[in-house]
Amino acid sequence: MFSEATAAIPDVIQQVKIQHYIFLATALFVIGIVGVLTRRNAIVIFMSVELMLNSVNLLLITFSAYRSDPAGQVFVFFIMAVAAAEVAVGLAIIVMIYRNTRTIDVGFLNKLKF
Amino acid sequence: MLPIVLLSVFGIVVLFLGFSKSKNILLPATLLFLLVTLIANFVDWNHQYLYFNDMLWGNNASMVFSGIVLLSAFFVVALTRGFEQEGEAAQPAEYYGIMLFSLVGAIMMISYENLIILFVGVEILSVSIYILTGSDKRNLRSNEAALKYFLMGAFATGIMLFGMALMYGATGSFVISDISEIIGTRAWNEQSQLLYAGLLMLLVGLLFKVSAAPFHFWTPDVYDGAPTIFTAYMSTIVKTAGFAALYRLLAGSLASLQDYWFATLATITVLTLLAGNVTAVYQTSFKRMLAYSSISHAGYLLIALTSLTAKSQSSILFYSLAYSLSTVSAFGVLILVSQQQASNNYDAFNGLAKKNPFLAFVLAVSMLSLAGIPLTAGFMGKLFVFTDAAQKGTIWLLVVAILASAIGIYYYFRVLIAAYFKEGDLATIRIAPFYKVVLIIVTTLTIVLGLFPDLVLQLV
Amino acid sequence: MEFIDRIFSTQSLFWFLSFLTILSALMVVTSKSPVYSVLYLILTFFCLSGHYIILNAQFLAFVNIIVYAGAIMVLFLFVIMFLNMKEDEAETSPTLIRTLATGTAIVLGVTLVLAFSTVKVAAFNPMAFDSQVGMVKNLGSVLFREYLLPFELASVLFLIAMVGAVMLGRREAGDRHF
Amino acid sequence: MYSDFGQILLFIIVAIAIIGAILIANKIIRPNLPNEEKLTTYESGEDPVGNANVQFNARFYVVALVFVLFEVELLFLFPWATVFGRPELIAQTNGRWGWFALGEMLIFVGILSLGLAYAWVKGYLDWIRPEPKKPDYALKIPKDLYQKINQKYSTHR
Amino acid sequence: MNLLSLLIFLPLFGAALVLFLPASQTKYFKWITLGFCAVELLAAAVVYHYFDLSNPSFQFVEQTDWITLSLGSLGAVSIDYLLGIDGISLPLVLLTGVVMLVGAVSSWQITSRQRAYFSLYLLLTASIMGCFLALDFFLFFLFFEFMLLPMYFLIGLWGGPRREYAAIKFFLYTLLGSVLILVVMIALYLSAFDPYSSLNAQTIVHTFDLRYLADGHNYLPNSLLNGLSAHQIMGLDARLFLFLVLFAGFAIKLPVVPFHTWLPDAHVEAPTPVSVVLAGVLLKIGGYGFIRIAYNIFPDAAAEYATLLGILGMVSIVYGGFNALAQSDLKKMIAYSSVSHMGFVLLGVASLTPEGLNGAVYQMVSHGVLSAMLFVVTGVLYDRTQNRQIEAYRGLAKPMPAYTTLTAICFFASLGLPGFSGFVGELFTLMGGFQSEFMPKWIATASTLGIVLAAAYFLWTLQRMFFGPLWTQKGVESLLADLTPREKIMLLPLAALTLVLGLFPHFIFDITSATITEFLKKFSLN
Repeated sequence: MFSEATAAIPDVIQQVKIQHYIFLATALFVIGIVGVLTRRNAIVIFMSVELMLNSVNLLLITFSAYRSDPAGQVFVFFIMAVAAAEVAVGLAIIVMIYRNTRTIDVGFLNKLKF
Repeated sequence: MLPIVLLSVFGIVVLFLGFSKSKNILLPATLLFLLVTLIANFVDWNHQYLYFNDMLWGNNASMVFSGIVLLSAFFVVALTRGFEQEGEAAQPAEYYGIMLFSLVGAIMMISYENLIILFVGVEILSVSIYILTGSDKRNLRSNEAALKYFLMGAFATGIMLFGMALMYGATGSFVISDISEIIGTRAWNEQSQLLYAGLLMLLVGLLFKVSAAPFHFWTPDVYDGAPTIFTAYMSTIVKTAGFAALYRLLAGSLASLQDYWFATLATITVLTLLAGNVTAVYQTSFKRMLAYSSISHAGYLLIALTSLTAKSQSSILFYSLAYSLSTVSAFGVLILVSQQQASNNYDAFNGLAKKNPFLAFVLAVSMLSLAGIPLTAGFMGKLFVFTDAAQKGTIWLLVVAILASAIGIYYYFRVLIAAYFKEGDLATIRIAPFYKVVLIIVTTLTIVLGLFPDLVLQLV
Repeated sequence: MEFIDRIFSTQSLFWFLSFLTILSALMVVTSKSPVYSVLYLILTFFCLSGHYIILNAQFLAFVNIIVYAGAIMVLFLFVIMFLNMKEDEAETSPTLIRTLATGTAIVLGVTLVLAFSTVKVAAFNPMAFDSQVGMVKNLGSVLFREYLLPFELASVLFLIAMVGAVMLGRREAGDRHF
Repeated sequence: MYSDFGQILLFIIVAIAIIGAILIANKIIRPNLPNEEKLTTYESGEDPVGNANVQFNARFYVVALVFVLFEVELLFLFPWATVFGRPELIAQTNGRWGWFALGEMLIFVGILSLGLAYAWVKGYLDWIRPEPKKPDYALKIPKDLYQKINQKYSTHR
Repeated sequence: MNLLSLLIFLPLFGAALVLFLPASQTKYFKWITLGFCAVELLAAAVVYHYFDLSNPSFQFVEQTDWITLSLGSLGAVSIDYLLGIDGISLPLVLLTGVVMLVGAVSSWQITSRQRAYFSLYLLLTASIMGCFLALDFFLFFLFFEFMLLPMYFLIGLWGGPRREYAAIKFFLYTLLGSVLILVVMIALYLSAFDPYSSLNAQTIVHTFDLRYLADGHNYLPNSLLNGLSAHQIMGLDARLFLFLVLFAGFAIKLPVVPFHTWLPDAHVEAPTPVSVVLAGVLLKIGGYGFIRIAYNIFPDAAAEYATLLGILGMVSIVYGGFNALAQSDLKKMIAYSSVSHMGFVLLGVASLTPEGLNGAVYQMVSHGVLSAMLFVVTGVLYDRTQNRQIEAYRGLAKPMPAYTTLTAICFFASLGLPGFSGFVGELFTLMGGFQSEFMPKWIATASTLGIVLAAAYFLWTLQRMFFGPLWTQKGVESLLADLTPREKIMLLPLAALTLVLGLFPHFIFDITSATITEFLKKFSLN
């Protein structure tokens, strides 16, 4: 079973089909989209976006691992770093709004009509 | 490469110049820096460059795109007047610094070769603009615009990244030329679903940024809520950079799949044209109308993109230049008028021509150019874009576009009617000499480019 | 023994983790209180880190914990705490819109899953396979040699974020609330 | 296909099982006689006041924010540390690699520290101190009276 | 500088002069405008003097490269600054000179915002001249569309009470027309090429040069507009379809009946000089466009649709006539009479006979002179009483004998009394209609009804307003002074001109016939 050539290959790659990972990532992504579309609390929406980003990370790492190509993982590294910067700014905006309105429900913010 | 370095350094310098006692130095310094960058932008002229292990790629066209972005930024910055009228709460050094930094993102979006540069560029530009949108901290509309833009932008980024991930899964690379090569060899056939879905999501993410329908719903609120000067900034720079990025993606790596994405993109084009133009008719606020007009112009630019002929690039280039110039001057006039009248509505312009013939003339040229009346740059831009569609042979797209531009006349002329034909009590507006010079230059450029489009076209 | 082997295989771990991931992700979206959402999100991140580990991407698993579970989520919690949000006050999004949105997203998901179910990703080449790809050493040399430019430019992004966030998030003199 | 990761799974399951079993056993065995005192939240014997979610002070936010950004910066240092001194790379480039890598990181850290310096100079990191109001009601006792008393007792010591 | 460029740039220079003179010189603006218009007419006369009547092709041709667009593998597009004049455009250029001069005199009463008015007026002059002189389709289009702007502002700023509505209606209608023309231009753009430049440049150079567009050999094989390729648009042959689109574009300008509704509104609201220019020259650009652009590029389609166009012309004549009969506003009546008279132009052009085409050009010139006169006449009355209702006046002949005489002359000339120019134009276009092989005779027969109707409404109006005892609706008899010298200066030369043209029609026919004979050769081949 442990042939010489496949010795270095992680078990998961031999045992789990890549589709399953793609499905998992897609499911997370869709859950994230549902969150963005249905929730009205800005922070929860933002968390759903983070969920989407994580599904992307999972997808990239999967492809990277199955292809044994480092580019995908480096990309994930950047996504994580950039997400941190985005979170910093996003939360600052939320704090700012809370200061002015005492609410962060996007539904309450209807000064501008859709 | 050089402009990116320069802009980063200059951004930091401006940020720290804010600590000096004399605030008056900020505006000239920023303008000088932008000018230096604009010149430095063209050092690689006539060379096709590829920097840092296939990260940045550029040729004359991308340099001209960067030039347009820098030029628009220059004009917008010139119209800020140092934010002196914003009062104590304004933090000009930060605003200028972030504006300079955001241009780094724009240039990255224009000349990326690796998708990671596109991603980081999009983020740099977007994050800067979230901040600028919310910079009027006490104004609830500005706050809300920032939040909305931020949430929608982050959402779009998520979708775009998912697309990139899928494309990576299908082709195993993030490099534009590699992807193109792999698609060319059709070695991706087995993963075609990944590629198609990825391509679609990547496009959706980018189309979000350039506010194409049906991903445009955030635009009016955000444009309306943001401080006017930053609305001008984002409606010119984000749009130009976004379209350059889209062109680079489609022409650079996905041209051979045109059969696949053509129908989707063409549908989006039609939707954008209709959504932008039809909704713009119902607006009572000039600023909101400009927001919808920016959507409709995204539609015209999409025509060139959808057609993707040999000439598309120069069409997009010329169109975005024409659009940027006219938009800058329209916002320039709007800033002055809305300050006087404390309103962004059409009524605010009533009787503008009587006491302020210069402003009315600038407004007229810019509206004519946006409407695409001959002898202005906007007309030439529209003509080039339409000819692209004709070259591709999509007559129905052309018909929709022409109908849309006919609708456009109506709402662009409403403000002219207000300015010229209506009676109003608008007093003479004092225009700072420098402000006036900028408006004169922009207006002159609009007319000159309408007469001699060759000046720009022969660069590419 | 064969049976036990099969149960305690990496595959089972995958299923277990996946189940937990999806469940906690669902809880993030459906929890009434944002505090619970954050906690579930942290759980999701831990599960994902588990996935990264079994995919041999140890470095990223560890980064994921530090950045997401450690830093980003702490920031979230922080904001939630000082915004003092108790039970999500009024989740007033109209039911119709919520149903429609959920429906659309699910249709999208099902379409994608169906589309991807026939994907044949090229089989890995056992001879050229490098299991050390996800190690920090390897990533480091790729990052600092090939991805030098985005690395440096990321610092510009951080600078923007710092300046902007500090500018926006700071309490102005005269603000009413905290 | 029992593997290393299988062991981990086994470990997790066993851990959950044991904890669950202990908790359930606890539930079954313990006597259940609640009264009001027992049901209150334990706060070192004090009576609990208000909600458990106490509102933080927002002044922490800016600090937390800067922390997050620097933490991410730190992440870049880890892989850097592994490549910085790698002998084969140094050998390949005649020793230039070390300087090059150092330069790379210096630029990155430099830009970020400029951001920190900016926030610092700008005063964003300053603690916003609560300014206690000085009581300004008029005292009938002359001020120097206290001083005299203080002096008196200090000299006695 | 070439003479034709001078015709375009002279008024532009005048506009710039007016724009940049200090405000203290405002009283000279009208004189400057008048001067430039006079020089313009003089320059047109010089062109006429040096024009070789026997040469059917373009003269004074002037060509400069303007825009070159590279299309990659598809070659290039070259747009030129290309001017030239032939027997069809020369009469119209002369007409423009005359009418603009009259309009300038008529502008004397403009008192508000003179700087803007006179610079726009000169700008309008330049763009009209440009339209008649351009030989590059693109250049023509630019002038054609640019013309709308000064016109829009002239109506919108100095017009009557509903000027905003009229201005935007005028603008949108004519813009729709130019959009249709633009469509054809875009369709043309990859089809036609310039054989000589293409040979020199070793690549395909697409062109908008009307001389090349006229030749079917210059269309790329299998391109959209090649006569031999069977491209279809909406079930119609591409060439036929695009001809109809182009026709509709110019028909709005002419105007032909279903597209005419902007005209009465624009005329009623426009100030007198703008009405004069609008009716006198602007409408002619529609007719000129038919001949120069639509028929030139699509001779096959023109022959195919001759009957349709003839019927449209006939409908315009009759419908315009009936409508004129029903109007109570004098200016609106004249506007509808314009619709009717321009119908003759369409009829003549559609007939594709020498008589018809010569008659059409002649009718354009004649109607230009007559409608200018008619609107000046209306303006005279309106200036005095601010009322244009026909029923509001009776017996005007008594207080205003000179005015009555001149009005009568222009009414008679307009209704086609022999001896005046209107008669010749209508006669020739009708003759063309009768002799045409491309359309049935009943069209021309039915069109003669237009003459009867014209006689009816003009004579009836004359009788109602000018004869009988003096009476006005609002008791404004005291305001009814006779013509001032300035008004006489406008009206007398126009009256003389219509008489001269009526008695010696060969002035015009000499110019047109050679070119038109050459032009019609294309159709005899079919």
